Amino acid sequence: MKKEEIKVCIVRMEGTNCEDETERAFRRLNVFAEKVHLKQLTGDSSGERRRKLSDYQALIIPGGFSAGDYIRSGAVFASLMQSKLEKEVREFANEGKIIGGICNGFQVLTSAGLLPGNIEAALTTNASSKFEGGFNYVKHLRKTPFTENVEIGKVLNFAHGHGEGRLLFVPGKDKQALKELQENNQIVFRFCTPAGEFANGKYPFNPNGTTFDIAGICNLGGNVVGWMPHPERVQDPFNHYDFHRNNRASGDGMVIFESIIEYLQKKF
Amino acid sequence: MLKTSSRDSLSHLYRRLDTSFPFYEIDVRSATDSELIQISKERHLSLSLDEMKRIKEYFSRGKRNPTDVELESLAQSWSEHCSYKTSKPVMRETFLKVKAPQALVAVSEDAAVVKFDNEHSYVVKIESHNHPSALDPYGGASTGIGGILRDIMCMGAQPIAVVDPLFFGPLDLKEEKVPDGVKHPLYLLRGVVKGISSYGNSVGIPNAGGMVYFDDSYVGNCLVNAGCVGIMKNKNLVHSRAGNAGDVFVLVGGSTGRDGIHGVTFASVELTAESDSESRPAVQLGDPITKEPLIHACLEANEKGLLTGLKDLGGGGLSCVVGEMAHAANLGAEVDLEKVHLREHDMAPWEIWVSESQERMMLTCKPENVYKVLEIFEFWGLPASIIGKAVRGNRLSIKYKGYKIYDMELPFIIEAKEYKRPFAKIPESAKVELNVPQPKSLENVLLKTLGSFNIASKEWIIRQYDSNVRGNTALFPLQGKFETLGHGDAAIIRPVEDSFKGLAITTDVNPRFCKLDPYWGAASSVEESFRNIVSVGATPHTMVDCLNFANPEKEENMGYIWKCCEGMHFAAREFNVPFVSGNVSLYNESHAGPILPTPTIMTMGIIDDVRKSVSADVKGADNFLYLVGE
Amino acid sequence: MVFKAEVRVELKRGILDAEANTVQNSLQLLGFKGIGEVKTAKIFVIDVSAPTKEKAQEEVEEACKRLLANPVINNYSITIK
Amino acid sequence: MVFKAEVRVELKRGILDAEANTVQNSLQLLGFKGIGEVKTAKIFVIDVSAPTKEKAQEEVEEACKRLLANPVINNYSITIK
Ligand SMILES: Nc1ncnc2c1ncn2[C@@H]1O[C@H](COP(=O)(O)OP(=O)(O)O)[C@@H](O)[C@H]1O
Repeated sequence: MKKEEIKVCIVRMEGTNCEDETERAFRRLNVFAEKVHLKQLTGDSSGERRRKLSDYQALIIPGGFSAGDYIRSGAVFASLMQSKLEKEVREFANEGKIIGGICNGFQVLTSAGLLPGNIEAALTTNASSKFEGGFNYVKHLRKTPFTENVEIGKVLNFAHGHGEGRLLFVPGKDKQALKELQENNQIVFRFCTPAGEFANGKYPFNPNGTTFDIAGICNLGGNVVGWMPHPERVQDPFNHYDFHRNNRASGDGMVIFESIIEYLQKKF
Repeated sequence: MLKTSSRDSLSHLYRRLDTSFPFYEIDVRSATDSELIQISKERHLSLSLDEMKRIKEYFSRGKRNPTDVELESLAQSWSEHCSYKTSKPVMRETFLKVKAPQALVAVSEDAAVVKFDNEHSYVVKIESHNHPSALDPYGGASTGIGGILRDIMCMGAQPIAVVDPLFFGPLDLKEEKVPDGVKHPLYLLRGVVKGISSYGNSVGIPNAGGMVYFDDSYVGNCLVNAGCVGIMKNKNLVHSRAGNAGDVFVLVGGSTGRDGIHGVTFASVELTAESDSESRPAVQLGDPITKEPLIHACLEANEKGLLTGLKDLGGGGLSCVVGEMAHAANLGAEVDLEKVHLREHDMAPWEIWVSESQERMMLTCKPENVYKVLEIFEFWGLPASIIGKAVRGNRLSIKYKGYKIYDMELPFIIEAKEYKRPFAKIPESAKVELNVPQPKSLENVLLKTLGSFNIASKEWIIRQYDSNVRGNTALFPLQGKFETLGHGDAAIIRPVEDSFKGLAITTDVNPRFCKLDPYWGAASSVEESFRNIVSVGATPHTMVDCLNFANPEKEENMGYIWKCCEGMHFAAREFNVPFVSGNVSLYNESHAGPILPTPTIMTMGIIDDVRKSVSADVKGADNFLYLVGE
Repeated sequence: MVFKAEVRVELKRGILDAEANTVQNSLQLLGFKGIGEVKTAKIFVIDVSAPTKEKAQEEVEEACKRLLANPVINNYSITIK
Repeated sequence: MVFKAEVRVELKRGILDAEANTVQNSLQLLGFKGIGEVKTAKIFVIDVSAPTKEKAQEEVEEACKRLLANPVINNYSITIK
């Protein structure tokens, strides 16, 4: 499809707060991305505001604190989405359209059981029990529609800010779960040092204590992807903490959005 | 709220009216002076005898007695916090003399509006939330952030950064040394940081800096200041006043409950050992998940040109906002208090009128636009109630369940008397001869210095704040190599997309200097903030200030206020950088003593191209180091 | 009839309770010598109108499954009064 | 001896319980018709070594005052097992 035909849906609800910069990333690439409240998709809003999920090719759940992250991060969003939009979301994914979750969006997709999809997993309170904000490095391990244009093994510098980013599996079955995830090649990003060595759980390289330094994963099909770091916060070189010492042509985050667009153009 | 014991002693002055709800008339006309004082004390009105007598006079002229709603409302409007009765004359004669031609709105509304580029302005304000934070650090600090965000929003601006200058007792204070009724500095600081981070991060406004300062004088009375900057298109400027007669008042956002009652009168008295239990209602918790959509909804309604006025509900709640919005427009108002959406249903009318529940805004619009406005709030899942309208004249009248419970002239309510308080002369300069012997091991001195609370890294705090959300952070507060990040001098935000122009933000004050020499201490606080701004490659543009001082009724404290303000004036005038807004917090002392004079300065700088900024870290071996200045 | 349901949500054994650890460390730092292991739990007290106690239990059970507890990390229990 | 103390911390009446409101709204949105008012509470289960039950109670009482609860906004209760 042509670039002008692409429609990206950025879904939000009360407490989502990264939708503006996420939308801006698409706008810079001249692609139509619309910020849509969950209730505009579920039919719980009036005529003019109503939207249909099937009109879009990409669904992005941005970062923030949906519903205050009360109960658990992403729980309310996930539960509402599952109960009111399950069929539409399932069809969306089955058609090979793409779903991405950034930070809180990753928490939503995991809480909804869409990620990893084949294994039970949860994102829980950081090992420090505190909100962790700052910059991190991740190593790219698997190509997905969101990372098409990133070479395998490439190290990217992203920002992060979250209180619940530690990926866990059901206690007792965790070794098996991790093995499966690796065998199915579902780990997209792992936290690493600036030089590209895996963090090995070491703070601040692994900021939240997540299992096996996992920062992002995908489903078996690779078209549903979630990750904790925020690419949309590093769109320009000057967004990086180290831009005075490191010359970049563009912010490390843009490659994610470029990948999405290229993928959709090829696929549909 | 009356305690039974006190009601007995004054019972002859309270007349319960024959209504289905609690409603009293207070017989000030026949009250003696000592009874007037007692009324003020027992109802926590914090009104002086002079003020009580003014009330007595006003109602004697009208040949009736005030209702509890009216009396409570006057206490709110005349509180130091809402009226600046002590500090206004001082500020006017000192630093406010430096005019601000770059500002569209300065020192008159909720926040200052300053030209940024041809189409945009930045909006800035700083406030204190000291007393509530001392009682409940988490709730106090988070509602402090909530309040400052509302001040920015209500001009029509999108908040883009917050800052949080904090002042606490030493973290290693021995438990035995913590005075009664006071919490340990470590408990307070942790709670405050958690409150600020959980609120600011949830709403999604980056934290651009602040400061943490430790001194024994803050043990009994910590200081929590919060500043915020926003950005808006000039054409979206909306004022904190009603539009025209006939315009409708719509109360939007959170519901009204009993929390925060008497917050402002409480902010105007010293903390005592009993404050903890006595002042219970003054504490509120914030709700960032109402605030986040509230920002969207208010800005959307304003963007669509539907609003004629917008103001936040802060200190004094409804009692301050309705009167001020009408009075600023030279109008009166009629209110139907029953229409206010409540959280607790058995509230007395006076409680509804002065409650300081969080996350509420008041807007006015033309009657024909009301439904468009209500639709927007409904979409964002926020309650909105039409509670009254602006009318010609200068009276504010309120009815509740069919009864008229309030009817006064706005000029009387709002124009609080100013005080020229006596002040003591502070010795010109308390120059101390320092005689420090050369230490044997400089290494030990260095380690000790680096380990002191005021010098040590604040990274553990900074990392709990989100500094990158909104994707416009152009100079991160932590700078250097990844493994050894340290604090920079100021952060930079790039507020307008498609432009490289940036806003540098910093806060500063050196309270110990201000104690030793208030004039030069305050002047040097301004100058230090300028050095911070210049260090990142920006030019100082405007300042806002938060004057945190002890009880102004003591002459020495008043002397410090004067001297600090004069020092600020000197620096502002010589650099020609104006103060455009600010806030005053007095009575910062406890039975453990007064705080150090703390005039917090928040400075905004402009940098034409954020890509040309400078970070603090040395970039490589063999770089030259230069020491410049005197 | 209106029943009061009390839902208690805890972390499963084997899952790091980061908050509890922070509380434990802080108490020990504050000089509480006798404090050992700490665990946390979350309570939701919910008014449920239902024809019978069993129906109320079912309704809350369902609420736990769909929102209040995450089976991967949580155990929960319900008491109806 | 090691006692198990259970501390329950709640918000005082009149203090906004934003989490409880969110739970209530969400459950209603999810179609749970019978759900009425919701309140939340926090539980700390603490191992305390102390010579007697009374001493354990005192120690935990003190911990509540200094860290776990804030009398300005919270009520708390302690059960020792
Ligand atoms: N220390 C100060 N320096 C400069 N301006 C001040 C100072 N204190 C108060 N002001 C100005 O007085 C006006 C009223 O302030 P304030 O009552 O704090 O606003 P609100 O309570 O509505 O937030 C504002 O314009 C504020 O900027």
